[in-house]
Amino acid sequence: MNNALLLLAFPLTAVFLIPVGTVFYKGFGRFLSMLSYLAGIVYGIYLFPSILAGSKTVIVGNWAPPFGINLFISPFSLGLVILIFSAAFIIMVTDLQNKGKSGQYYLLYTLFVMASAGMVLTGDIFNLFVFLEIGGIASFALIAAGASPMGSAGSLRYLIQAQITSLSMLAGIILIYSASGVLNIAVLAQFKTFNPAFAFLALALLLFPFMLESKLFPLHTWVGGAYLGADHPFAASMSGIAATAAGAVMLRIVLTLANPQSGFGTAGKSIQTMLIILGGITVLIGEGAAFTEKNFKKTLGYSSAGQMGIIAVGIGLATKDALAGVLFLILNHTAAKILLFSVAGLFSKVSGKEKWADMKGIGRIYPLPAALFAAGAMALFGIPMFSGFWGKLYVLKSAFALGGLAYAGAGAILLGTIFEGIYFMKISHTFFEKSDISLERKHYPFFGIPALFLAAVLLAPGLFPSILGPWVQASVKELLNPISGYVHIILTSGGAM
Amino acid sequence: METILFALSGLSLVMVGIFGILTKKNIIKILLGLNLMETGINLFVVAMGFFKGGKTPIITESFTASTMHFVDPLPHALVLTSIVIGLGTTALALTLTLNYFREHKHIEFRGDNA
Amino acid sequence: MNLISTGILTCFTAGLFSLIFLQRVKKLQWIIFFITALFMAAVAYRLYGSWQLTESYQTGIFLLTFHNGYFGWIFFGMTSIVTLLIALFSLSYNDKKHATAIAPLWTMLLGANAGIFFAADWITFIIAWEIMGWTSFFIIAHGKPKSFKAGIYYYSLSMIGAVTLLAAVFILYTATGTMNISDSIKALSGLWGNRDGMIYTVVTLFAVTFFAKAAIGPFYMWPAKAHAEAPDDFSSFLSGIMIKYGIFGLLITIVPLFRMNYSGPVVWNIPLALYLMGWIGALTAVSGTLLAVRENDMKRLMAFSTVSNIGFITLALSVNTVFGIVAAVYHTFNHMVFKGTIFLSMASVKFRTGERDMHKLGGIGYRMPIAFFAFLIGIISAAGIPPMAGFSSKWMIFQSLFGEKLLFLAIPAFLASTGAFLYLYRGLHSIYLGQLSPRFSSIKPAPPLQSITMILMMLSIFVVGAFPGIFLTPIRGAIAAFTGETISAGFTTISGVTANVNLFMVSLTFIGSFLLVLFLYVVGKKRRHVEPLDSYMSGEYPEDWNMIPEQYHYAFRFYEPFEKMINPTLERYSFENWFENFIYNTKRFSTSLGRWLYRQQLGAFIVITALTLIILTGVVW
Amino acid sequence: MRRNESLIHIAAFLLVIGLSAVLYAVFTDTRPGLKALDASLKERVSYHYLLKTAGNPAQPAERKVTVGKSGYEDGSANIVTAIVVDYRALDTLGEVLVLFAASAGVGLLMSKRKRKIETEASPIVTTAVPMIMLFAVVVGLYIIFHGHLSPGGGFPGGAIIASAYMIQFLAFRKKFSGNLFKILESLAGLGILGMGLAGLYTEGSFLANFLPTGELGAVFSAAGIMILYALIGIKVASELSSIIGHFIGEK
Repeated sequence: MNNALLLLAFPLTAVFLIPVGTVFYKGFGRFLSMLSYLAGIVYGIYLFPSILAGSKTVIVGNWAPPFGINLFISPFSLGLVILIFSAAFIIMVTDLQNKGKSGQYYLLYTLFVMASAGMVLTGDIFNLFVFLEIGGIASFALIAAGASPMGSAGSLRYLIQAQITSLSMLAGIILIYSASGVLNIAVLAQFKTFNPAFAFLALALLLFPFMLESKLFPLHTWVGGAYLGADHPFAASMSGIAATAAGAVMLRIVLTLANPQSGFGTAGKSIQTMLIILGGITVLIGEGAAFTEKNFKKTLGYSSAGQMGIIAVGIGLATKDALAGVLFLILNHTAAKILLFSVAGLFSKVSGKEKWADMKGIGRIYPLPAALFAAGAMALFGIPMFSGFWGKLYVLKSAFALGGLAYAGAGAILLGTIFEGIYFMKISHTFFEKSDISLERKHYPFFGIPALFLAAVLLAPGLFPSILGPWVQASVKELLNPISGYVHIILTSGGAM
Repeated sequence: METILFALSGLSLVMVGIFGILTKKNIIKILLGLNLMETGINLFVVAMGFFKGGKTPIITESFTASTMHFVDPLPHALVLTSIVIGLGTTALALTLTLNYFREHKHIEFRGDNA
Repeated sequence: MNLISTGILTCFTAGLFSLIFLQRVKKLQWIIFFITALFMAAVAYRLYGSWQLTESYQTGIFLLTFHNGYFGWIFFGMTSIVTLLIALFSLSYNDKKHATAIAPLWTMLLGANAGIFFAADWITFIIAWEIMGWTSFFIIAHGKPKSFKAGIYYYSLSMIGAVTLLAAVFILYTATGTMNISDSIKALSGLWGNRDGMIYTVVTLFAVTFFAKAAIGPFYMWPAKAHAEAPDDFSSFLSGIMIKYGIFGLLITIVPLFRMNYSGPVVWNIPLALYLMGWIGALTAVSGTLLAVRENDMKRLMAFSTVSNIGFITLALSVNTVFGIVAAVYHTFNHMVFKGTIFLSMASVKFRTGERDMHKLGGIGYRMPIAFFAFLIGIISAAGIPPMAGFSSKWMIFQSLFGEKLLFLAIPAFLASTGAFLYLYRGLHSIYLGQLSPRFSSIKPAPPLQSITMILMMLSIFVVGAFPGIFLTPIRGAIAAFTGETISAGFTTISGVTANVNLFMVSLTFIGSFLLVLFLYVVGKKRRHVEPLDSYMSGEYPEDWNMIPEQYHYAFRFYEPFEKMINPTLERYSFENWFENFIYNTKRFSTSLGRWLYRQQLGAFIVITALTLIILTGVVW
Repeated sequence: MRRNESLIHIAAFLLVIGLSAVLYAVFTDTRPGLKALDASLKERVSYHYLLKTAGNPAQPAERKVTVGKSGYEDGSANIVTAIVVDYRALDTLGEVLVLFAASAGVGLLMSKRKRKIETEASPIVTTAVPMIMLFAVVVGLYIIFHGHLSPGGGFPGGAIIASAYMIQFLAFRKKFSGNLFKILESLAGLGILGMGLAGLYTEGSFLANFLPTGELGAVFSAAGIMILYALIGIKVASELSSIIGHFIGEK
């Protein structure tokens, strides 16, 4: 039985078993959820070589694409699903030192991870909406469950905004359905021409919640409250997992539907231009906000917004180089943010402080975490030897080659990089500053190994970008030729696999 | 014509909901607005599946392909999902409001955070 | 044999190794640093002659290439030697009391140093440049709050420079289709007359990068902060070597660009843009001098002196003749040596006294003679007095200016050159001469390793001053390889435009007059030693008025009237203030932007507005 | 912060008007191309659902079943149910998960709350409630098990059963232990997942229909729909009950 739906079935089994299991043993939730991520990773890696040879579609309920729901397993989606599961697993490992979370926390967290993976895999817009909502509800609860007393306010803010956007997505879905009669992305991609204004409206409504989740410019106002409320592991997940999934969905929708060759026609081009503009503004606003922010989690959250801005610019450029850069950046951002949040979590745990400015000299007591923080920060703002550098370089190369509006996007990225560099260096140095801080040095064995692993993940593609080569090339090829790849496979292979 | 009327009534409910969300500061009222908006969207979804004179999409003995004149059943199925999602969200939002009340001793959103 | 990449990798590996494993044995870190510096010098030696050596590595889309060009090599060779000497100095400077944790990062910085000079394509150059940026930031900041402020200022400029470099490179790449440095500049010069706007954009962006690194024009402030607050031994490296990366960058980009196919507007036979650059250089030289004059902190004073010298070099570059370029490169190397010497000497003083303010010092020369002589030789060279090296290069710069009849540019240059006497001599006298403060009456001379380094440095200044051919011959070769033309110069003579000078003869003359003065000094009347507080006070005891020796030091508020005159202007036009205001306003902007909207109704307002606007865009698009 | 109420009202009003105006502009755009409502029923996928001819467009004959015969189709008379539980069953699984997440979230956030209720219910209530409860449970079960024939199904039926639990509380103040609902929820969820995996195992596709479909319109027809809806009913009832229980608070 070689069915990629098991990728979703593993976490689902865990989800349903956790409430039963926690009745008997309290730590069951953590154990089982980690086990399910691990199973997902192993199964994903097991599938990967065959998928690299040829993408496959998975049909749910034995109904072929326009009628039923299908999942699409390609190098791109499978790679990102493996990334999501690995991110979840590593976050759980770094969180092992915190005891006393209830089974429901892990249940919700696993649902959140499952929903993110589902968003990447699914090929149906309504199914996308359902996964979005599962992830959304799980994250509202998880944000509020964080230790901060501001949690419920931040979570409410996020809830209201997310619900408005997802309701508009529902409206967009039904508009598309009432105009075309199908809900499947692959069928829509080769549909007859839509009215331009209508096509723009539908696409924009469809992308709206993902713009919110990837914190694009006007929709980034929830970031502060939500990140403040969430505990560190979940803040890392919002930044690493949810943003990755949102980026993947945007890539899929923009390159398959909002592309001038599809039935959405010129509206697709306008959506891409809009993404460049909004992405550029997001870089500036996000990095500017992070620059002024003193709270550690909020700083990292706003920096995440800035990174997603760069990714949005890359998606909007929609060239070979830009997409390669985007893939590099997604990987880099996920790994780096998990690293940074885990260091932030460790430091605020040992020092009891929330602001990075209050953590002076902590790096002299904990040199390894502080050094790793510096490494992760440098990876984020694109210092050579880290994968973020190549990502930014590719996006910039493509932007300068395109010219026109892309210059503005490139300018915004460069300007944002300045801010990013300055505040990250500030934070990194604050840790090493001489101060009279006196803390007892404790050992956190579950911090070091995953953190070093993440640093290696950041460093390896930076030093040898070619190790990501096959995956990046296959993904870019798949994304850039939706009709001959994605659509063709889904509509012809039927129930294969 | 009926379809447009239904769609318009749904959309007007959405607008009322949006107005409520925008002008109220009591969180319960904002959530009411959100629910109104959601109901409006649901109505809109159902309206998009309406065909004049269409019957309930339940197959009976007299069913043949040539006499088939049903309303579109798919939006109904979607709305079912959407309603459940709305229920879940509302339950969670009310819980959050309760927690908010416990933290702030009021349920008005005063914009003094984040 | 992949000598260049081996060298660079060695630096990074050694740096990382000592960063990770040798945290607790600081001494060993410094030894590793010294060995790496030695290794890099050996690499420089081995690379001599193999001018066609090219090493390339395929990484994804871009090819990383190193090329051992004669021009890059000579910079690398010079920096390697000076680095080796500084490393020798650091070895003894970083004892238990003065140890800083910068050695691993400095080791890595050596790799970036080689990378910058040997990069054959822009990606390699950018990589090396950025690594240089962050390693030097951590070194300058080195964990002290005050240094950190300077460091972050430095790093901000560095980031601006890195970013403009990226932009320039990609515009260049888009226009020319090649990432190779010399090819792309050559191809860009082919576009003169067609796409002038684009070329000027590239030139501006490059100018920002390299001006920021070399502290030219509006970026004059960072050396004063960074040189002053950096670790003392690193200040020497910073002022001697790192600031020259900007000059190197100008030399490989803007200078050749205006020498090939240029057809735009010309002022006094100089392309307009270069003429503007000349004025920027001249003003930098003058303002560096003026700012140095009013400093009381010895490291800041010398930092401004560096700014002034860099202004000179820029001036020479802008002349756009081969003679000017040779003069600029020659002065670059001279400055590398003499400013290195001066900073090492001051580091020695600080090593023993722990003081940086000049009015707290005085008479140190009686206790630390070698440091005194090193400083003396250094400032003689810096002031451009024969027989030291600085004279010949300054002379060449003036010659190049006269050669193109650029009298208006020569006037500020003269002003700055003369002004140099004011602050250099003041530094010498305040620190080393005058009355020895009782606090320092029992300090020891510089440790042997430090003394040896300083002696070696002094010797090189002296030898180059007398035999400029030692420097000039390779420089001429490099320029010939670089521009295809060269100038005539002998081993001891320089041929200027208006005259030829035999520097050996000049040196002999000056040594003769020095001996004469020495003779008069020795046979003259015995001098009486006066205590600092031994002064005329109308019968009062200074101690009763809480006066301390420092306040009687004449460096104390020495140029106060001058400062009163110049300060308001400086405050009004300070780039530093502008920069701080910029940061402040950015903060305000990003926090207050749309605050009203943010606060209403859990952000629903902004979401709905965004929705409306996005749909509206779709309608009107 | 002092707020300017009327300003907010005006701004909100303008915003709503603006939104309506741009929507109007979009829908009245006259450029060529498909717009909302342009697809007639025959152009929609649901037409195939109604005809029970959904399947692979490449091999339509293979999937086509005549009404009332067993085969590939599920044989559900209620097409909405067929869509919810069969054609788009993954959505329904997701829907169940949404409710599951909401119930877990409410449990997670409210776990520390305690409330005491001292007042007794009046005799009228205590007498009437058992009858209403019985009625509600029966109606709920009916709705669940007739989901494939008439409007209804697991969600409304489950909700009605949960309401029985709620009115029980009004009269008797009884609370079941939280674990009961948890275990019920999980078992039902596992059952749904098991049904899906059984489809994967027998038919090679997750949530595929693997049981005989029976006669169209018969009570025992429509293959797995009844089982799935029964599981969903249990799950929804226990989830809603647990949400209600959490809102009522610990005693």
